[in-house]
Amino acid sequence: MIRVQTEDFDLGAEIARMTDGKTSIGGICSFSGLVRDIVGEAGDTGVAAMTLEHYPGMTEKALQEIEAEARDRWPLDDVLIVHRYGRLEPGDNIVLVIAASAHRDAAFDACRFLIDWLKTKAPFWKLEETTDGTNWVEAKESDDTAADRWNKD
Amino acid sequence: MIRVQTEDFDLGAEIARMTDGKTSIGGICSFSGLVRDIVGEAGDTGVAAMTLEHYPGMTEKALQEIEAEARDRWPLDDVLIVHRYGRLEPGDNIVLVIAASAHRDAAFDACRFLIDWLKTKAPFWKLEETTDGTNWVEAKESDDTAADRWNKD
Amino acid sequence: MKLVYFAWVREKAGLSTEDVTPPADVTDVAGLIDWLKGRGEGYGEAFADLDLVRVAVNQSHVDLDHALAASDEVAFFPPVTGG
Amino acid sequence: MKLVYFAWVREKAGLSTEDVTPPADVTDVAGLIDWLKGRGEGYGEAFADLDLVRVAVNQSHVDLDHALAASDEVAFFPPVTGG
Repeated sequence: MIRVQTEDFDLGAEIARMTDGKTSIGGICSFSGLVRDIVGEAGDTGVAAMTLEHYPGMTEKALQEIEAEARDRWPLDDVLIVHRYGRLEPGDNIVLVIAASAHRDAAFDACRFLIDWLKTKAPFWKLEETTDGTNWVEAKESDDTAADRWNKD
Repeated sequence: MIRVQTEDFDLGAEIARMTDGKTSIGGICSFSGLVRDIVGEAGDTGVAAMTLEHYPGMTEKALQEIEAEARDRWPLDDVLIVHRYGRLEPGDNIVLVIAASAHRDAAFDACRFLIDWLKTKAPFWKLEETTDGTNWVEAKESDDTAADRWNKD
Repeated sequence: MKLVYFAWVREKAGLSTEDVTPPADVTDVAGLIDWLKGRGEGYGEAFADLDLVRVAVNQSHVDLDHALAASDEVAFFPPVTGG
Repeated sequence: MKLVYFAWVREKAGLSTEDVTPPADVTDVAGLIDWLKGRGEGYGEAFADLDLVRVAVNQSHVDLDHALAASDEVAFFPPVTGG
Protein backbone atom coordinates (compact mmCIF):
# COMPACT_ATOMS: atom_id res chain seq x y z
CA MET A 1 0.00 0.00 0.00
CA ILE A 2 1.16 3.55 -0.66
CA ARG A 3 0.06 6.84 0.86
CA VAL A 4 0.98 10.47 0.19
CA GLN A 5 -0.10 12.78 2.96
CA THR A 6 0.65 15.88 5.02
CA GLU A 7 -0.14 14.14 8.35
CA ASP A 8 2.45 12.32 10.41
CA PHE A 9 2.49 8.51 10.48
CA ASP A 10 2.66 6.05 13.37
CA LEU A 11 5.14 3.27 12.64
CA GLY A 12 3.95 1.09 15.51
CA ALA A 13 0.32 1.31 14.39
CA GLU A 14 1.26 0.56 10.76
CA ILE A 15 3.17 -2.59 11.73
CA ALA A 16 0.40 -3.69 14.11
CA ARG A 17 -2.07 -3.38 11.24
CA MET A 18 0.26 -5.32 8.95
CA THR A 19 0.73 -8.25 11.33
CA ASP A 20 -2.78 -8.41 12.82
CA GLY A 21 -4.04 -12.01 12.65
CA LYS A 22 -1.17 -13.13 10.43
CA THR A 23 1.26 -15.94 11.22
CA SER A 24 3.13 -16.07 7.92
CA ILE A 25 5.45 -13.11 8.58
CA GLY A 26 8.90 -13.99 9.92
CA GLY A 27 10.56 -10.60 9.61
CA ILE A 28 9.66 -6.96 9.14
CA CYS A 29 12.16 -4.33 8.09
CA SER A 30 11.28 -0.65 8.28
CA PHE A 31 13.06 2.55 7.42
CA SER A 32 11.95 6.03 8.51
CA GLY A 33 13.55 9.17 7.15
CA LEU A 34 13.49 12.31 9.31
CA VAL A 35 14.26 15.99 8.82
CA ARG A 36 17.76 16.40 10.16
CA ASP A 37 19.09 19.69 11.48
CA ILE A 38 22.51 19.87 9.90
CA VAL A 39 23.61 22.95 11.81
CA GLY A 40 27.21 22.71 12.84
CA GLU A 41 28.36 20.67 9.85
CA ALA A 42 31.01 22.36 7.76
CA GLY A 43 29.52 24.97 5.51
CA ASP A 44 25.98 24.55 6.76
CA THR A 45 23.93 27.15 8.53
CA GLY A 46 21.25 24.92 10.06
CA VAL A 47 17.91 23.95 8.67
CA ALA A 48 14.99 25.74 10.28
CA ALA A 49 12.44 23.81 8.24
CA MET A 50 11.86 22.27 4.85
CA THR A 51 8.92 22.19 2.48
CA LEU A 52 8.31 19.13 0.35
CA GLU A 53 6.72 19.78 -3.01
CA HIS A 54 5.44 16.87 -5.08
CA TYR A 55 3.63 16.05 -8.32
CA PRO A 56 0.15 14.85 -7.35
CA GLY A 57 -0.87 11.95 -9.54
CA MET A 58 2.59 11.05 -10.73
CA THR A 59 3.75 10.61 -7.11
CA GLU A 60 1.13 7.94 -6.43
CA LYS A 61 1.87 6.27 -9.77
CA ALA A 62 5.62 6.20 -9.13
CA LEU A 63 5.21 4.80 -5.61
CA GLN A 64 2.79 2.12 -6.82
CA GLU A 65 5.30 1.10 -9.49
CA ILE A 66 8.06 0.88 -6.89
CA GLU A 67 5.86 -1.28 -4.63
CA ALA A 68 4.95 -3.55 -7.57
CA GLU A 69 8.61 -3.93 -8.53
CA ALA A 70 9.53 -4.93 -4.95
CA ARG A 71 6.72 -7.50 -4.80
CA ASP A 72 7.90 -8.86 -8.12
CA ARG A 73 11.50 -9.27 -6.93
CA TRP A 74 10.96 -10.64 -3.41
CA PRO A 75 8.39 -12.89 -1.73
CA LEU A 76 6.67 -10.24 0.41
CA ASP A 77 3.67 -10.53 2.71
CA ASP A 78 3.16 -6.79 2.76
CA VAL A 79 4.63 -3.48 1.65
CA LEU A 80 3.92 0.03 2.89
CA ILE A 81 5.25 3.33 1.58
CA VAL A 82 4.11 6.56 3.26
CA HIS A 83 5.56 9.89 2.10
CA ARG A 84 4.67 13.25 3.60
CA TYR A 85 4.63 16.60 1.81
CA GLY A 86 4.25 20.22 2.92
CA ARG A 87 6.23 22.02 5.59
CA LEU A 88 8.24 19.91 8.05
CA GLU A 89 10.59 20.82 10.88
CA PRO A 90 13.78 19.16 12.20
CA GLY A 91 12.91 15.88 13.93
CA ASP A 92 9.72 15.43 11.87
CA ASN A 93 9.11 12.23 9.92
CA ILE A 94 9.37 12.50 6.12
CA VAL A 95 9.03 8.98 4.78
CA LEU A 96 8.31 5.46 5.97
CA VAL A 97 8.91 2.22 4.06
CA ILE A 98 8.13 -1.24 5.44
CA ALA A 99 8.64 -4.69 3.95
CA ALA A 100 7.27 -7.83 5.62
CA SER A 101 8.29 -11.31 4.53
CA ALA A 102 8.62 -14.88 5.74
CA HIS A 103 12.37 -14.36 5.42
CA ARG A 104 14.73 -11.79 6.89
CA ASP A 105 16.90 -11.29 3.79
CA ALA A 106 13.86 -10.54 1.62
CA ALA A 107 12.54 -8.04 4.19
CA PHE A 108 15.89 -6.21 4.40
CA ASP A 109 16.63 -6.18 0.67
CA ALA A 110 13.11 -5.11 -0.29
CA CYS A 111 13.06 -2.32 2.32
CA ARG A 112 16.34 -0.90 1.10
CA PHE A 113 15.27 -1.21 -2.51
CA LEU A 114 12.05 0.70 -1.75
CA ILE A 115 13.84 3.69 -0.23
CA ASP A 116 16.68 3.66 -2.80
CA TRP A 117 14.30 3.70 -5.75
CA LEU A 118 11.95 6.18 -4.13
CA LYS A 119 14.83 8.62 -3.70
CA THR A 120 15.58 8.74 -7.42
CA LYS A 121 12.17 8.01 -8.98
CA ALA A 122 9.40 9.56 -6.87
CA PRO A 123 8.68 13.21 -7.80
CA PHE A 124 9.39 15.05 -4.54
CA TRP A 125 11.54 18.15 -4.09
CA LYS A 126 12.86 19.61 -0.86
CA LEU A 127 13.03 23.36 -0.28
CA GLU A 128 15.21 24.06 2.74
CA GLU A 129 14.80 27.12 4.94
CA THR A 130 18.08 28.14 6.56
CA THR A 131 19.12 31.28 8.37
CA ASP A 132 20.50 32.43 4.98
CA GLY A 133 17.19 32.00 3.16
CA THR A 134 15.70 29.19 1.14
CA ASN A 135 17.34 26.81 -1.29
CA TRP A 136 16.30 23.76 -3.27
CA VAL A 137 18.15 20.67 -2.07
CA GLU A 138 20.33 19.24 -4.82
CA ALA A 139 20.12 15.59 -5.79
CA LYS A 140 23.01 13.49 -4.51
CA GLU A 141 25.15 11.33 -6.72
CA SER A 142 25.28 8.80 -3.88
CA ASP A 143 21.50 8.37 -4.24
CA ASP A 144 21.92 7.54 -7.93
CA THR A 145 24.63 5.03 -7.06
CA ALA A 146 22.42 3.44 -4.40
CA ALA A 147 19.50 3.14 -6.83
CA ASP A 148 21.70 1.77 -9.60
CA ARG A 149 22.68 -1.20 -7.44
CA TRP A 150 19.16 -2.53 -7.99
CA ASN A 151 19.21 -2.24 -11.79
CA LYS A 152 19.06 -5.54 -13.56
CA ASP A 153 21.41 -6.19 -16.44
CA MET B 1 20.64 -0.18 24.85
CA ILE B 2 19.85 -3.87 25.17
CA ARG B 3 16.99 -5.65 26.96
CA VAL B 4 16.18 -9.32 27.54
CA GLN B 5 12.61 -9.84 28.65
CA THR B 6 9.51 -12.05 28.55
CA GLU B 7 7.16 -9.12 27.82
CA ASP B 8 6.27 -7.95 24.34
CA PHE B 9 7.79 -4.75 22.97
CA ASP B 10 6.24 -1.75 21.23
CA LEU B 11 8.26 -0.69 18.21
CA GLY B 12 6.46 2.64 17.82
CA ALA B 13 7.08 3.57 21.46
CA GLU B 14 10.75 2.56 21.24
CA ILE B 15 11.34 4.73 18.19
CA ALA B 16 9.41 7.64 19.72
CA ARG B 17 11.67 7.41 22.80
CA MET B 18 14.75 7.28 20.56
CA THR B 19 13.85 10.37 18.53
CA ASP B 20 12.27 12.47 21.28
CA GLY B 21 13.80 15.96 21.22
CA LYS B 22 16.55 14.94 18.78
CA THR B 23 17.22 16.56 15.42
CA SER B 24 20.42 14.75 14.49
CA ILE B 25 18.79 11.53 13.26
CA GLY B 26 18.25 11.29 9.50
CA GLY B 27 17.26 7.65 9.24
CA ILE B 28 16.08 4.80 11.45
CA CYS B 29 16.17 1.19 10.34
CA SER B 30 14.37 -1.45 12.38
CA PHE B 31 13.98 -5.20 12.09
CA SER B 32 11.46 -7.26 14.02
CA GLY B 33 11.50 -11.06 13.99
CA LEU B 34 8.23 -12.92 14.62
CA VAL B 35 7.21 -16.51 15.33
CA ARG B 36 6.11 -17.86 11.98
CA ASP B 37 3.68 -20.72 11.58
CA ILE B 38 5.32 -22.84 8.94
CA VAL B 39 2.37 -25.22 8.54
CA GLY B 40 1.83 -26.15 4.94
CA GLU B 41 5.50 -25.97 3.94
CA ALA B 42 6.90 -29.23 2.62
CA GLY B 43 7.79 -31.60 5.45
CA ASP B 44 6.51 -29.31 8.18
CA THR B 45 3.66 -30.01 10.51
CA GLY B 46 2.97 -26.51 11.80
CA VAL B 47 4.36 -24.78 14.83
CA ALA B 48 1.88 -24.48 17.69
CA ALA B 49 4.32 -22.51 19.83
CA MET B 50 7.98 -22.16 20.67
CA THR B 51 9.89 -21.68 23.88
CA LEU B 52 13.05 -19.60 23.90
CA GLU B 53 15.69 -20.64 26.40
CA HIS B 54 18.67 -18.37 27.04
CA TYR B 55 21.78 -18.06 29.19
CA PRO B 56 21.10 -15.26 31.70
CA GLY B 57 24.19 -13.14 32.15
CA MET B 58 25.95 -14.25 28.99
CA THR B 59 22.97 -13.10 26.90
CA GLU B 60 23.23 -9.53 28.17
CA LYS B 61 27.02 -9.59 27.75
CA ALA B 62 26.78 -10.89 24.17
CA LEU B 63 24.14 -8.32 23.19
CA GLN B 64 26.16 -5.48 24.74
CA GLU B 65 29.23 -6.59 22.78
CA ILE B 66 27.20 -6.65 19.56
CA GLU B 67 25.86 -3.15 20.25
CA ALA B 68 29.39 -1.89 21.01
CA GLU B 69 30.74 -3.43 17.80
CA ALA B 70 27.99 -1.75 15.76
CA ARG B 71 28.67 1.64 17.35
CA ASP B 72 32.36 1.13 16.62
CA ARG B 73 31.77 0.40 12.95
CA TRP B 74 29.10 2.99 12.09
CA PRO B 75 28.29 6.56 13.21
CA LEU B 76 25.11 5.77 15.15
CA ASP B 77 22.89 8.07 17.20
CA ASP B 78 21.24 5.16 18.96
CA VAL B 79 20.99 1.38 19.03
CA LEU B 80 18.34 -0.83 20.61
CA ILE B 81 18.27 -4.62 20.87
CA VAL B 82 15.30 -6.28 22.60
CA HIS B 83 15.08 -10.07 22.73
CA ARG B 84 12.24 -12.02 24.34
CA TYR B 85 12.46 -15.44 25.97
CA GLY B 86 9.91 -17.92 27.32
CA ARG B 87 6.90 -19.35 25.49
CA LEU B 88 5.75 -17.57 22.33
CA GLU B 89 3.01 -18.31 19.82
CA PRO B 90 2.78 -17.79 16.03
CA GLY B 91 2.52 -14.09 15.27
CA ASP B 92 4.30 -13.08 18.48
CA ASN B 93 7.33 -10.83 18.40
CA ILE B 94 10.69 -12.47 19.20
CA VAL B 95 13.33 -9.84 18.61
CA LEU B 96 13.67 -6.16 17.75
CA VAL B 97 16.79 -4.36 16.55
CA ILE B 98 16.92 -0.65 15.72
CA ALA B 99 19.75 1.53 14.44
CA ALA B 100 19.43 5.31 14.17
CA SER B 101 21.96 7.43 12.30
CA ALA B 102 22.38 10.70 10.48
CA HIS B 103 22.77 8.60 7.33
CA ARG B 104 20.58 5.94 5.73
CA ASP B 105 23.38 3.57 4.72
CA ALA B 106 24.75 3.44 8.26
CA ALA B 107 21.27 2.79 9.69
CA PHE B 108 20.61 -0.07 7.25
CA ASP B 109 24.05 -1.70 7.51
CA ALA B 110 24.17 -1.48 11.31
CA CYS B 111 20.64 -2.88 11.66
CA ARG B 112 21.43 -5.87 9.48
CA PHE B 113 24.75 -6.40 11.24
CA LEU B 114 22.97 -6.40 14.64
CA ILE B 115 20.51 -9.13 13.67
CA ASP B 116 23.08 -11.18 11.73
CA TRP B 117 25.55 -11.27 14.62
CA LEU B 118 22.83 -11.78 17.22
CA LYS B 119 21.66 -14.89 15.35
CA THR B 120 25.06 -16.59 15.62
CA LYS B 121 26.49 -15.09 18.83
CA ALA B 122 23.66 -14.51 21.36
CA PRO B 123 22.92 -17.59 23.50
CA PHE B 124 19.28 -18.31 22.70
CA TRP B 125 17.77 -21.66 21.73
CA LYS B 126 14.35 -22.32 20.24
CA LEU B 127 12.27 -25.34 21.25
CA GLU B 128 9.43 -25.79 18.77
CA GLU B 129 6.15 -27.44 19.66
CA THR B 130 4.54 -29.09 16.64
CA THR B 131 1.68 -31.54 16.34
CA ASP B 132 4.37 -34.28 16.34
CA GLY B 133 5.91 -33.15 19.65
CA THR B 134 8.78 -30.86 20.50
CA ASN B 135 12.13 -30.39 18.81
CA TRP B 136 15.09 -28.08 19.16
CA VAL B 137 15.45 -25.83 16.12
CA GLU B 138 18.73 -26.49 14.32
CA ALA B 139 21.11 -23.67 13.48
CA LYS B 140 21.07 -22.67 9.83
CA GLU B 141 24.18 -22.53 7.69
CA SER B 142 22.68 -19.47 6.00
CA ASP B 143 22.84 -17.65 9.35
CA ASP B 144 26.57 -18.41 9.60
CA THR B 145 27.07 -17.14 6.07
CA ALA B 146 25.12 -13.96 6.86
CA ALA B 147 27.19 -13.33 10.00
CA ASP B 148 30.47 -14.07 8.21
CA ARG B 149 29.82 -11.23 5.76
CA TRP B 150 30.57 -8.84 8.61
CA ASN B 151 33.88 -10.42 9.61
CA LYS B 152 36.86 -8.19 9.03
CA ASP B 153 39.91 -9.65 7.34
CA MET C 1 -0.89 20.06 -24.51
CA LYS C 2 -0.72 20.59 -20.77
CA LEU C 3 2.61 21.67 -19.30
CA VAL C 4 3.45 21.50 -15.57
CA TYR C 5 6.52 22.79 -13.76
CA PHE C 6 7.94 21.93 -10.33
CA ALA C 7 10.49 23.23 -7.81
CA TRP C 8 13.08 25.68 -9.21
CA VAL C 9 12.06 24.93 -12.79
CA ARG C 10 8.61 26.25 -11.82
CA GLU C 11 10.15 29.29 -10.12
CA LYS C 12 12.35 30.14 -13.12
CA ALA C 13 9.62 29.51 -15.70
CA GLY C 14 7.39 31.74 -13.57
CA LEU C 15 4.31 29.55 -13.67
CA SER C 16 3.20 26.13 -12.46
CA THR C 17 0.93 25.03 -15.26
CA GLU C 18 -0.23 26.15 -18.71
CA ASP C 19 -2.04 24.85 -21.79
CA VAL C 20 -0.11 25.31 -25.04
CA THR C 21 -0.52 24.47 -28.70
CA PRO C 22 3.01 24.17 -30.12
CA PRO C 23 3.51 24.43 -33.93
CA ALA C 24 3.36 21.22 -35.96
CA ASP C 25 7.15 20.95 -36.25
CA VAL C 26 7.42 20.35 -32.49
CA THR C 27 7.34 16.54 -32.40
CA ASP C 28 9.39 15.58 -29.36
CA VAL C 29 10.42 16.85 -25.91
CA ALA C 30 13.63 18.48 -27.17
CA GLY C 31 11.64 20.35 -29.83
CA LEU C 32 9.11 21.50 -27.23
CA ILE C 33 11.89 22.87 -25.01
CA ASP C 34 13.43 24.77 -27.96
CA TRP C 35 10.07 26.30 -28.78
CA LEU C 36 9.43 27.26 -25.10
CA LYS C 37 12.85 28.94 -24.84
CA GLY C 38 11.83 31.27 -27.66
CA ARG C 39 8.73 32.37 -25.73
CA GLY C 40 10.42 34.26 -22.90
CA GLU C 41 13.36 34.83 -20.60
CA GLY C 42 11.96 32.66 -17.75
CA TYR C 43 11.91 29.61 -19.99
CA GLY C 44 15.45 30.40 -21.09
CA GLU C 45 16.59 30.31 -17.46
CA ALA C 46 14.59 27.20 -16.60
CA PHE C 47 16.06 25.30 -19.54
CA ALA C 48 19.56 26.81 -19.54
CA ASP C 49 21.20 23.51 -18.53
CA LEU C 50 19.27 20.48 -19.69
CA ASP C 51 21.50 18.20 -17.58
CA LEU C 52 19.60 19.59 -14.59
CA VAL C 53 16.09 19.17 -15.97
CA ARG C 54 14.03 15.99 -15.86
CA VAL C 55 10.92 15.36 -17.95
CA ALA C 56 7.81 13.24 -17.46
CA VAL C 57 5.14 12.67 -20.09
CA ASN C 58 1.78 11.51 -18.79
CA GLN C 59 3.43 11.06 -15.40
CA SER C 60 6.21 8.71 -16.52
CA HIS C 61 9.90 9.65 -16.75
CA VAL C 62 11.04 10.09 -20.39
CA ASP C 63 14.12 11.17 -22.34
CA LEU C 64 14.47 14.28 -24.53
CA ASP C 65 13.77 12.34 -27.73
CA HIS C 66 10.37 11.14 -26.49
CA ALA C 67 7.66 11.80 -29.12
CA LEU C 68 4.75 14.05 -28.13
CA ALA C 69 0.99 14.05 -28.85
CA ALA C 70 -1.40 17.01 -28.50
CA SER C 71 -3.20 15.38 -25.53
CA ASP C 72 0.00 14.82 -23.51
CA GLU C 73 0.71 16.17 -20.04
CA VAL C 74 4.37 17.19 -20.02
CA ALA C 75 6.15 17.93 -16.72
CA PHE C 76 9.51 19.64 -16.20
CA PHE C 77 11.37 19.47 -12.90
CA PRO C 78 14.82 19.14 -11.28
CA PRO C 79 16.24 15.75 -10.25
CA VAL C 80 14.02 14.49 -7.43
CA THR C 81 15.09 14.84 -3.78
CA GLY C 82 12.42 13.09 -1.74
CA GLY C 83 12.82 10.29 0.76
CA MET D 1 34.34 -25.15 38.70
CA LYS D 2 30.76 -24.37 37.78
CA LEU D 3 29.27 -26.16 34.78
CA VAL D 4 26.05 -25.07 33.03
CA TYR D 5 24.14 -26.80 30.25
CA PHE D 6 21.51 -25.49 27.85
CA ALA D 7 18.92 -26.78 25.36
CA TRP D 8 19.39 -30.40 24.22
CA VAL D 9 22.86 -30.59 25.76
CA ARG D 10 21.12 -29.93 29.09
CA GLU D 11 18.46 -32.54 28.34
CA LYS D 12 21.01 -35.21 27.41
CA ALA D 13 23.35 -34.43 30.27
CA GLY D 14 20.31 -34.64 32.53
CA LEU D 15 21.03 -31.53 34.57
CA SER D 16 21.28 -27.78 34.09
CA THR D 17 24.09 -26.87 36.47
CA GLU D 18 26.63 -28.53 38.76
CA ASP D 19 29.79 -27.74 40.70
CA VAL D 20 32.69 -30.05 39.94
CA THR D 21 36.34 -30.45 40.90
CA PRO D 22 38.05 -32.16 37.96
CA PRO D 23 41.41 -33.90 38.51
CA ALA D 24 44.58 -31.87 38.05
CA ASP D 25 45.28 -33.32 34.58
CA VAL D 26 42.16 -31.61 33.21
CA THR D 27 43.68 -28.37 31.94
CA ASP D 28 41.49 -27.37 29.00
CA VAL D 29 37.93 -27.65 27.67
CA ALA D 30 38.68 -30.80 25.65
CA GLY D 31 40.12 -32.48 28.76
CA LEU D 32 37.08 -31.49 30.81
CA ILE D 33 34.75 -33.02 28.23
CA ASP D 34 36.75 -36.28 28.21
CA TRP D 35 36.56 -36.43 31.97
CA LEU D 36 32.79 -35.72 31.98
CA LYS D 37 32.16 -38.46 29.40
CA GLY D 38 33.64 -40.98 31.84
CA ARG D 39 31.16 -39.93 34.53
CA GLY D 40 27.97 -41.27 32.98
CA GLU D 41 25.91 -42.16 29.93
CA GLY D 42 24.13 -38.79 29.76
CA TYR D 43 27.41 -36.96 29.29
CA GLY D 44 28.38 -39.49 26.63
CA GLU D 45 25.24 -38.62 24.68
CA ALA D 46 25.58 -34.87 25.21
CA PHE D 47 29.17 -34.90 23.95
CA ALA D 48 28.84 -37.67 21.31
CA ASP D 49 29.43 -35.20 18.42
CA LEU D 50 31.57 -32.23 19.40
CA ASP D 51 30.83 -30.52 16.07
CA LEU D 52 27.36 -29.86 17.54
CA VAL D 53 28.49 -28.53 20.91
CA ARG D 54 29.52 -24.96 21.65
CA VAL D 55 31.42 -23.85 24.74
CA ALA D 56 31.57 -20.60 26.69
CA VAL D 57 33.96 -19.91 29.55
CA ASN D 58 32.98 -17.09 31.89
CA GLN D 59 30.24 -16.22 29.39
CA SER D 60 32.49 -15.80 26.34
CA HIS D 61 32.62 -18.20 23.40
CA VAL D 62 35.82 -20.32 23.39
CA ASP D 63 37.40 -23.21 21.49
CA LEU D 64 38.11 -26.71 22.78
CA ASP D 65 41.74 -25.92 23.53
CA HIS D 66 40.84 -23.05 25.88
CA ALA D 67 42.72 -23.39 29.23
CA LEU D 68 40.62 -23.70 32.39
CA ALA D 69 40.94 -22.39 35.95
CA ALA D 70 39.17 -23.75 39.06
CA SER D 71 37.02 -20.64 39.39
CA ASP D 72 35.69 -20.75 35.80
CA GLU D 73 32.05 -20.98 34.78
CA VAL D 74 31.95 -23.36 31.81
CA ALA D 75 28.80 -23.59 29.65
CA PHE D 76 27.93 -26.26 27.07
CA PHE D 77 25.17 -25.76 24.53
CA PRO D 78 24.15 -26.35 20.88
CA PRO D 79 24.75 -23.72 18.18
CA VAL D 80 22.52 -20.77 19.03
CA THR D 81 19.17 -20.25 17.28
CA GLY D 82 17.80 -16.97 18.60
CA GLY D 83 16.75 -13.93 16.64
